[in-house]
Amino acid sequence: MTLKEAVSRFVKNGDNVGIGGFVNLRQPVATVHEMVRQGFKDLTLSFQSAAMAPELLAGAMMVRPDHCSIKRIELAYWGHEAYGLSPAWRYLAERGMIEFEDWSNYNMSARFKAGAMGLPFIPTRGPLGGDIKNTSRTKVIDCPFTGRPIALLPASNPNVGLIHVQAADMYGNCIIRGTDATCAEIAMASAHTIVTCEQLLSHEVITSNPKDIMIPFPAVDAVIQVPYGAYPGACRRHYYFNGEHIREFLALIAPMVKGGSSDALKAWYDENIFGVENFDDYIEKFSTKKLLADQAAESYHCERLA
Amino acid sequence: MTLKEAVSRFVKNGDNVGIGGFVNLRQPVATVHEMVRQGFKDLTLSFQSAAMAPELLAGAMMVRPDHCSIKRIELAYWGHEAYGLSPAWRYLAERGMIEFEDWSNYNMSARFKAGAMGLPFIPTRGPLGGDIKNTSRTKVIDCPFTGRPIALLPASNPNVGLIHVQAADMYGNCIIRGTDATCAEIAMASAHTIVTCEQLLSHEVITSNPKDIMIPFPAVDAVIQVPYGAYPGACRRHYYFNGEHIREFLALIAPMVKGGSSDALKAWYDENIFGVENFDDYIEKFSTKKLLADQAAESYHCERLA
Amino acid sequence: MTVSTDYTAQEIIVVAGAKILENNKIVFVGTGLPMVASLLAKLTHAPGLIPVFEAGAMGPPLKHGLPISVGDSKTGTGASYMKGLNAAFELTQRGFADFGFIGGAEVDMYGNLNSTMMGDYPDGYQKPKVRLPGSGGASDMAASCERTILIVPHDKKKFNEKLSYITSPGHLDGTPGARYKAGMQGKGPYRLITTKGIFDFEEKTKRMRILHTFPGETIESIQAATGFELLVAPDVTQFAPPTVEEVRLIREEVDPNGVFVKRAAK
Amino acid sequence: MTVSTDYTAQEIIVVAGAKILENNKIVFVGTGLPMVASLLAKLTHAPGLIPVFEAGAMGPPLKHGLPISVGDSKTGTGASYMKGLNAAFELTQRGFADFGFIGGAEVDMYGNLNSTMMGDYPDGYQKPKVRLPGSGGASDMAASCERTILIVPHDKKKFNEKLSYITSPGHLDGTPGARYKAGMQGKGPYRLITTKGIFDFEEKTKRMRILHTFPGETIESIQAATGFELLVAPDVTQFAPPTVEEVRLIREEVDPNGVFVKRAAK
Repeated sequence: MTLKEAVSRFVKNGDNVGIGGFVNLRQPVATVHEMVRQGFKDLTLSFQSAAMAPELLAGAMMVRPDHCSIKRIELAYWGHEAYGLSPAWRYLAERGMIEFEDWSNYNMSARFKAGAMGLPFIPTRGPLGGDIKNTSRTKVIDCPFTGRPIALLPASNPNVGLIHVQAADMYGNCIIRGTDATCAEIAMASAHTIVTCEQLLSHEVITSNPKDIMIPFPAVDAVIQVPYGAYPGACRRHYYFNGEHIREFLALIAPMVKGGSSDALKAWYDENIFGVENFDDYIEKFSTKKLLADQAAESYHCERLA
Repeated sequence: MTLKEAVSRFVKNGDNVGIGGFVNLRQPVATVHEMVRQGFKDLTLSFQSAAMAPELLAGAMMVRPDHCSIKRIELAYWGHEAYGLSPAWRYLAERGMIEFEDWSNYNMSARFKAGAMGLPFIPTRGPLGGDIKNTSRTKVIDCPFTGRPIALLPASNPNVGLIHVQAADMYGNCIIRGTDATCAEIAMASAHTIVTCEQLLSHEVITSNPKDIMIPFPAVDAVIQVPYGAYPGACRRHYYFNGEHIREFLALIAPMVKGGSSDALKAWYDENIFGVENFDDYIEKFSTKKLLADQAAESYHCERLA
Repeated sequence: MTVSTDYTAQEIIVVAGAKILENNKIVFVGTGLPMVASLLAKLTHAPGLIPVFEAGAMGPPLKHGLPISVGDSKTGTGASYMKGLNAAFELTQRGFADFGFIGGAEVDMYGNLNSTMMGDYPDGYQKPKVRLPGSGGASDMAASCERTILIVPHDKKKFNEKLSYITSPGHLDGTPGARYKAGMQGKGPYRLITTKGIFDFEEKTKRMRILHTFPGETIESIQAATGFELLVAPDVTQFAPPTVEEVRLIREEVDPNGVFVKRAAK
Repeated sequence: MTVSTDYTAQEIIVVAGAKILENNKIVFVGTGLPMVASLLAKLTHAPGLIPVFEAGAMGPPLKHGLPISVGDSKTGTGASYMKGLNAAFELTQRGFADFGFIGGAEVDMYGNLNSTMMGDYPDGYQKPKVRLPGSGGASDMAASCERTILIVPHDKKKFNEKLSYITSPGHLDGTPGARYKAGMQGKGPYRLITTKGIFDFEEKTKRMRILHTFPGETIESIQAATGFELLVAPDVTQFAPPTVEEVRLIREEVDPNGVFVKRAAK
């Protein structure tokens, strides 16, 4: 199955879409490009902390609202850490263009975990005390064992989960290097899961150390090898952040927060997404020098022979 | 710290003791031997499925009740699978000598997990429908999100957890090969944790692949290298079950279920536990041929170069 | 295929269990005969069968033979997933297990199983007549697998109107939607295999029903060994005896050491 | 040790943050300046400091330098634990984090923080005046770490009697046992570091209290930049300016690329 076919088959208008990775680490960027190319309507996005994935989806809504629209977001954090705030988040929220439900990183991770466990809810302490419990569907109960307040969070079971991993086999058994983030939980919780991977390898190699498998095949519906599939974000053992590119992209959106023109952003989408056939064509636009430098940076601090 | 010191320091009379491993896999046999040698009073034992560990503790109570006593057991299964039922379990339960609370494997694992997560309870579906919910502290509530019944299980936070692992560093970072069973949860849930390991290695080696670490050091209070520490049970990558020895030990207890004499069992404890200084002396009693055969069996089906 | 003339009661159970399993399905395998049946199925009609063992392993090829324990290292080699008990049961609670394959010491007409205690319940719970090992993972499989396959040796004392203790809930009291109302998931007991035949649970009443008799048994002989009234399927047939090849596989390849299948001839 | 004469406002925050951290303690580190301060602490008085990053890593030696993100691969190399977000937060909820180190866009006198929105709450929640990134893991750290250290740039518009939104609860309304009653764990805000000084929260009232003034600031100048009445500790002292060596460490070793500590001179 190609990524084009997987997106066409598993992402439907109105879906709740679970986004894997963490901030700009292992975000499902290639899949998001394909979604933008094909268009989408009335999506709900669910994630703990995300960056380029929602930014690309929201940017598309800002330039082509007829083609791409987000209805609702359930999230803990949308921003880019060292690379700055998310201008698209500000644009959409401050104009009242989308619904949203604030949670924390642990809240969202625990909600996916409840979904992955087949439970309708999970208790956590996280949202107690502050306003998150007031603006979300949290139910605070008195614990029947201790008598103290505890929060119950509703499970999150997205219609489709989007996950990028280092390696997988054709059945969907996935190996994740570095932090798992909340990817296994999202994959298990979602009705369908699309996995993109840096390496597609034989079942025998993938299962040679079964404990490396973080997502087992029953949780996965489509596996597509897409090298650099999380770029310009980072992917452990493969490439470090291309911060320059992230900053440049954000700089195209930022003026729109204050009412500026969408022309530059529109041109970016036309060139990088609508004007290309697939994600490989987008990666082709980067200089080899830069791609190799980002690989080298990662291999330096990852300290591992290839 | 020696195992003798660790047991003396961290296992107190009246404690709730969490037992790691699963049936006869990676049971904390060496630690249990040391507990029997030192004696214990009024313990509560908590485990999902266990075999030699509770059998050795209970057998000691059957031959020297003045020196060793179990008060209560919270469990899912006590038996030896292919090697048969547990005669000590039948002996103590059928005579009304201990309290117990039946749970399932998932119930107990989830209860440890709740404890490990710092939560007072965890929801599961497991005990619904049957009698486990009636004979345990399970609370069945109507889910506030779906309206359907769901069970809440109280967390288990043992006073001390006993865990045997393949490898650890001096700080207590533990690598587990093969199934983790519920060892990480028990270690995290327990107020104190005693770890025995086949290999005690440098911090640098243990952390060379951080994702191999299943129990992080803050959860561990004592680490002691004890080769064959789960024997005659199995330990992945190291040795397979010594079924013959397990059967022989059970055969010493079995007659007592029907009122037979305790002489043979007492002789076993005198020879193998009370009559030796430490677990190494017990392992010394096995023939090298047998120990090597159990290593060879494991290395054959584990399929890994040493 | 030549029919075996010296198969044992355990061997026909294993063959029946294997045949009920379907290729490429996920089966949560309890310890003992379910492991033997699953391995036989993998070696015959269901090479793509995906076993889950509660200690943590999913989908091992089992090329090193029969595990002695569901936590056996043999279940780990080549597995597609191997965390621990919580992960295996969470996967099941999430609805990924097509079948759960469990045993029990006592069964009632609705496929509820007891593996906890024999004696006076609830008063004698803390001092049972016979203390059994306990649920293990059976009650979890019973509550969450899509369908369960039960194995209970046929014996009038074990097939009772009322169980001493319901460890693993089946169809509960048989009323419509009883499992759903109790908060459980899945369709409940699908087949029961005993030493005398194969049973299903009648659609409407959820009562145990004879589907196939084993060689040498009749509807009457089976009813006589059962402590409650059995239903009888409209088209009860005799289950074909194991073939020589099936028995050879069990004795020589699946369980050559007689770990779970005893060697005594029938 | 020679005192620096060209340190920036961010650099004194980083030095102050580092000094509050204690050796061999576990600190749950939020993104940004807390990461810089933690790395500086590790390079100076607290080599045994154990950072936890919410994406999953605990206890990395950080010998490849400052992470750009709490999910950065640099946090993983040599770590003592690395699962994912749930594991990191569960460890914290279990009570293993001695310190939580978090920032916010707005703070009140009880150390409650807002990093969600500026505007009219609750009516304008769905259409805020300024939409901030959201809690991230800050509210979880606030609810479960033993003590929290807060960083907020000092600005009258950010030090308010009433927050637009309480993202990360501190001492709530300051009443005795308020945190415990709400179901939280830990002692709550321990120190607040701003661009003007260091504050604690007075034992009884849990109200923000000046502890140290930064060079160039006075109790009066700080009060003037604060939207509520500050308490003043009996023994307020001036916080020593960063040394030349501390500033060199920040600029050359901790954050040589100015990822979080901007290069503009004060």
